[in-house]
Amino acid sequence: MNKDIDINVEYLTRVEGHGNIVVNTSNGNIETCEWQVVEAPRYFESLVVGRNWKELHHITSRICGICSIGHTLASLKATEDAMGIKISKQDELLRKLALHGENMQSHVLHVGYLVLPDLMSVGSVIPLASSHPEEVKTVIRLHRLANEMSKMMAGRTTHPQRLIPGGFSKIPTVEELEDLKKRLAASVEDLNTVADLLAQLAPGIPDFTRETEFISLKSDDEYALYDGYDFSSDTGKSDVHDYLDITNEYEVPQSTAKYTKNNRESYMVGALARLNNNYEQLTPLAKKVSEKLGLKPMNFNPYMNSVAQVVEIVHSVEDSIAIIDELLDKGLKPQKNFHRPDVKVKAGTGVGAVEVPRGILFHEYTYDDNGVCTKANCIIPTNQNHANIQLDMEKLVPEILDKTEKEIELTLEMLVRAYDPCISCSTHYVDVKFVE
Amino acid sequence: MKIIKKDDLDSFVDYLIGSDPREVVGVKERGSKYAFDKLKSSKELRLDYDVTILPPKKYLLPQRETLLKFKSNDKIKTEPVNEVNGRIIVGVHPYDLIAIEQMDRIFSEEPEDPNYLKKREATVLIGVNMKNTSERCFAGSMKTAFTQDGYDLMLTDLGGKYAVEIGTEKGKELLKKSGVALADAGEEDKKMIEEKKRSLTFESKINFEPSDLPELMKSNYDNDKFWEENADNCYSCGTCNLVCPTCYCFDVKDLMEVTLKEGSRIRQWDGCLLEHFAEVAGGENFREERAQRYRHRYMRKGLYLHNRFEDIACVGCGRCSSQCVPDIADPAEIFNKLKEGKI
Amino acid sequence: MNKTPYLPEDATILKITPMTERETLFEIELENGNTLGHQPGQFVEVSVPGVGEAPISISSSPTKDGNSFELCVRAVGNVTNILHGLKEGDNIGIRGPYGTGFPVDELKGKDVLFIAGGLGIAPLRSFINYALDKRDEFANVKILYGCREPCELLYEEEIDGWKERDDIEYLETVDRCPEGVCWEGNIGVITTLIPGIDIDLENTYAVICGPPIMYKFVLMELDKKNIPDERIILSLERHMKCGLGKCGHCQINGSNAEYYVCQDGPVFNYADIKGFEEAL
Amino acid sequence: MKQKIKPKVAFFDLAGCEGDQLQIANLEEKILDLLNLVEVVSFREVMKEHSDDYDIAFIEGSATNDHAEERLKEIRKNADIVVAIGACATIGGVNSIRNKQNHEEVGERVYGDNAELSELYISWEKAKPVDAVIKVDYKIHGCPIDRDEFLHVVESLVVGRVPNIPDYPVCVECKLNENVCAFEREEFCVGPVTRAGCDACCVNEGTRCWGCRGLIDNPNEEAHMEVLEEYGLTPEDVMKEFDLYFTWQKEARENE
Ligand SMILES: Cc1cc2nc3c(=O)[nH]c(=O)nc-3n(C[C@H](O)[C@H](O)[C@H](O)COP(=O)(O)OP(=O)(O)OC[C@H]3O[C@@H](n4cnc5c(N)ncnc54)[C@H](O)[C@@H]3O)c2cc1C
Ligand code: SF4
Ligand code: SF4
Ligand code: SF4
Repeated sequence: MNKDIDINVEYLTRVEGHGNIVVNTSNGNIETCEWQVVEAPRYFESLVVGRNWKELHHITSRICGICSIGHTLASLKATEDAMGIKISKQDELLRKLALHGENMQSHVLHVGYLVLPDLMSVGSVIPLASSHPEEVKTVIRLHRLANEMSKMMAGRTTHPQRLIPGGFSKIPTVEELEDLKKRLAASVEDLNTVADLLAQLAPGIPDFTRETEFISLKSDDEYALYDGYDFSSDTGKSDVHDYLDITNEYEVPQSTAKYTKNNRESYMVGALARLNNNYEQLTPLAKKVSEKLGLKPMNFNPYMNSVAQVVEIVHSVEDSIAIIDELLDKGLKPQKNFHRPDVKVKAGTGVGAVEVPRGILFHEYTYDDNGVCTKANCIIPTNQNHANIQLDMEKLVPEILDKTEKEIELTLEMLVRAYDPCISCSTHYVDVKFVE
Repeated sequence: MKIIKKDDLDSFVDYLIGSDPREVVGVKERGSKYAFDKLKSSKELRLDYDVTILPPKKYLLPQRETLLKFKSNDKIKTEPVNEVNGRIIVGVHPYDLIAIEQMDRIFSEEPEDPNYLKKREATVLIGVNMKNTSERCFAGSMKTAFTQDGYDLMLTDLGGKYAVEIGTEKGKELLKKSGVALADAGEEDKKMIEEKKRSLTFESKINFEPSDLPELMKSNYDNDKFWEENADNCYSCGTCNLVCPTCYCFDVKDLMEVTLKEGSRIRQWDGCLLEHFAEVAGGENFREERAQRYRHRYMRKGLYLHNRFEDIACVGCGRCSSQCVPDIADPAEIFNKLKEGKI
Repeated sequence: MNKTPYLPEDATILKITPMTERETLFEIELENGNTLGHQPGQFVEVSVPGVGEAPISISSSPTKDGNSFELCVRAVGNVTNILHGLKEGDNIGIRGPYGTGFPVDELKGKDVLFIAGGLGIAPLRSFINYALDKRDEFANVKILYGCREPCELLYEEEIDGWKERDDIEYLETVDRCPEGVCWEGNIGVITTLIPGIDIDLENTYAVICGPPIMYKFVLMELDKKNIPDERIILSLERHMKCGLGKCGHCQINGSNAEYYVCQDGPVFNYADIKGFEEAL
Repeated sequence: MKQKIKPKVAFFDLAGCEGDQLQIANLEEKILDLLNLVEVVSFREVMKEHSDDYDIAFIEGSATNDHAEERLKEIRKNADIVVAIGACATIGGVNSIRNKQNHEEVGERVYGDNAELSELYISWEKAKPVDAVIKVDYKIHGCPIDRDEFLHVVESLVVGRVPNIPDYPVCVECKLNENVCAFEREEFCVGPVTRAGCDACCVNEGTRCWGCRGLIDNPNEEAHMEVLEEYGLTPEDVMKEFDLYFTWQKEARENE
């Protein structure tokens, strides 16, 4: 048993944004055990006030570079909800493809570039480029495909352009979609390679569980990503407009910032939450991969989030192929370039909820008669996970005190990384401090 | 002169698309405008267009073009590049044909520019007389609404059928090889063409003979007040240069791959309205003021190229005026104002 | 592929002679062994693959021994800076020679007054050395050379030779001399040298090259001396990209005519461009 | 061109969305070429190792608090060349929209009116680009940066030349791509005063130029404001068009 440990990870690496891990024990007693978020605030909810409805998605896309398509979609849905704008079925399918593209891109980046080095005991993907060139090239190929798909759907890989209120300014051609489908189908081999590699490395995934609540979108028709109702593994179904009842930002005595909680002290969002809640709706191949990797609902090991991401990559590939088939079967309705959907501007409040790579995301806007935003609220997945990370750490640290300080540090880093936190995303900051 | 039925013209175009090894491009819709683009079917072709965003010069002097390629192992090897694609361009209006003839003169002047000339040789130009004119077009008064040469074939829409004038052997061959049905034009048809030509109207015009332009420009070179007033809202964005069928200035720059093993020297369209166009090392800029650059462009259109080639280097297409956002680039307006001595 | 005027010829740097902090003299030879075949006053496009091209005047006289030629380059930007980092034996590309040279034949038998400001000595030197090599083809030769500071004087050793010759007149000046620098010559801008020289009004040509600002003042002084415009020759620098009269950058215009400096120049007769707002 | 040195490079981030660093990950196979050209010694987003010994520092994000200022000064001390990457770092990005808002209200909108913030979150009233705090040698503009331009800058620095960053407006590239101008589609656009180099990517995709690469060195702002009004914007809306990305630049230029 370790008597005194002093872990102070300033600016945890290989995560998006800035967070610190601080753990101190003295004589085997835990004195500090903190997940601190030290990101400089960017005030998005204020930036958009006074801005025009046509710009909101452009601005809020900048909340996060990695899930900018997700933020754009949540933003568009909120604006469309507020003004009563309906989009066509075709546009909805195209948006789903855009979201799949981003989901794949983000998950490949996370698992392939950020998590893999831990499982292979190196500091980054850079040395792997020479020690495991084939594996790295496979990851790069998948990442490129996902990016090219995002670009095809959204116009750019990061901070999309084609996605606009009411639909699209430009849509892909039939040829482009056919080509994409072929490339997606051809990527299955690469996906299997990654799944096999992960299966091999699985023993390195820490065996830790803590029961918690999982929250995600859910839909009766599909594995919910673009649309659905709110769902909690504890309390069940609710309307997205009532998201505040779920997120319940509240203040805690030991912190000046806010927590989110629903039924328990904390809840988890993200790939594992989605998989736990919607497992049955995964595509066949995704289910098979999930089984192969030993992931079945309900799974309470947060480290398995990275595994769930791999399953979701497979799901996104398969589901994208199905969506493209549906689009082509129906016959892609052409649209002139530089298209601008008809939008009747009116006052109102709307909510947009989308599953982005890191979990459920909410945007809510209020507009005045001129379509100028008067109020906004954005609740980001990573924010919703902070409390869960903190509680995980509190349960985990006592269980691993017999390890070396280095091992403890790595295990904690891996825990936070498994959540794939996107801290610079966080618009509301949580400053968690626990002293035992 | 021959006559071809509308349907036969379509099959002729489809035949070219399907059987000719060359790329077939023509005028297609782009948003609410028109642009020359690769044709997949005659259905896409819009011979009734008013004006395209860019002139067909983009096929002869591409926006960006590689001149040289570098390869290096220990010693750098430099190779010339000239990507010549045989191309059939369908639907070129007369003013653009005239502009291409001007370009031909510039690039064939010694020392010849093979990158242009080789592309030009490999190009077939199928012209079409204007059916609709754009709001800002003043080709009528520039004497560029019709042309007798510069095309391989020339079409005129006669409603349900087209008149075809054969300009070159190349054009004749093309028709023959396709086996498309042609009839000889009768007196009726010829009259109808004249009628169509006569009825073509232009909303914009210059109020004097274009041949007076060089003198007019010369006498207004020092009209500083005029140039300054009119250039006040100029963004120096070069749009008026870039969209012009007779502007040909270019920049040359080198690009290198991150491997440092390969690179290229490219040329890219440039514009004399851009701020740094005439700047030399040390920061001296010989046309530093907006008004100087603005004047330079009109001088080039009306005077300088006339001195060099006897061309009036504005063919009246109206592209610059319709695409200049502050709307200060209309040659017809500027020329008329100068003529009337207004500011 | 057919010949294209955009393709540089391979050339080798034979010798590098640093001259001042910013200027270096490069002796260059074409790899095909040919001489460049230039006229004094012409220029070449120096190509560094991956970086770009720069027009540089040929600084050596065609009468120089051997096949090589010399360029005097000031490091001011990309191409010129990279050139300064090259070593003897390195390869570069050369296109040219381009442009009109000095009207050497027209000046035969005449008095020639060379006026060089700063780097302007580089193109003039090709003519000066030509005239010195064929001294009997020209009447009086006078050279005025000015720089900002003594440390900027170029071709010092060679100029020592000029100073010793009694068949030419050589005068130099600096705008200023920083303290502690030993300088016995004239101090003052180059125009201060002009009033003192004798000029045979019937027979003298002035040949000028220097920074843009210099022309204005030198021309004023020459005007005072009553040298007719037709007998003033000058060399201009403009932004140029192709050297072939196509890219349009180097065009200069007046109300009567316009020129492409790369083809119609860089050497001009003052009478042809006098009054051109864009020329001087 | 030959490589002179294999410089050590480090990446840093301040307040931003990390979209620019993502563009580097998005270089895909070219990352491997890049790694031949430079030695990455610090890149928190992708690697655990860190070193303070670097030649070139790439900085993403805006400076918004004292802590950022300290870090920047430290980076400037360590690096020979500092490169700001992305709109937040080069011109303040969307972060600087708030520079014109009332700072107290800004805090209230996000945290509610009775929020008492911990020290970590105390932010300057204004979000600043990097060059408002330390000297910056080069800027790679854009939101996000263009991957090819990033490579071009790295390659240029390695061979020792000045990168070629355009100083002409986006309209140039927009025309080269033969787009239908936003103004002909009843849209507004700040392309005429915005620095090109993005290949007009937003207009190409059917929208408009928002201004993320910042104002060119000598924009004709008055003309553009006049034109926007002629096209039907109120003077207030015209200001907003310019505030989306130009707030910091405009303020800095006015103070010059
Ligand atoms: C006919 C002629 C003869 C010359 N002779 C000499 C000489 O003998 N010795 C000498 O040192 N210099 C000479 N110059 C100047 C020399 O060409 C420039 O200094 C050089 O092109 C700068 O190139 P760079 O790549 O180093 O600079 P860059 O990095 O390209 O440019 C720096 C600045 O120069 C401008 N510039 C770019 N290209 C050119 C260009 N082609 N011409 C002028 N300015 C340009 C740019 O706008 C920029 O402002 C001559 C120029 C001309 C036109
Ligand atoms: S005249 Fe018009 S189009 Fe031309 S540079 Fe000026 S603003 Fe641009
Ligand atoms: S100057 Fe304008 S009207 Fe004249 S040819 Fe050029 S683009 Fe057409
Ligand atoms: S869309 Fe914008 S960038 Fe493009 S030409 Fe028009 S004003 Fe310029």
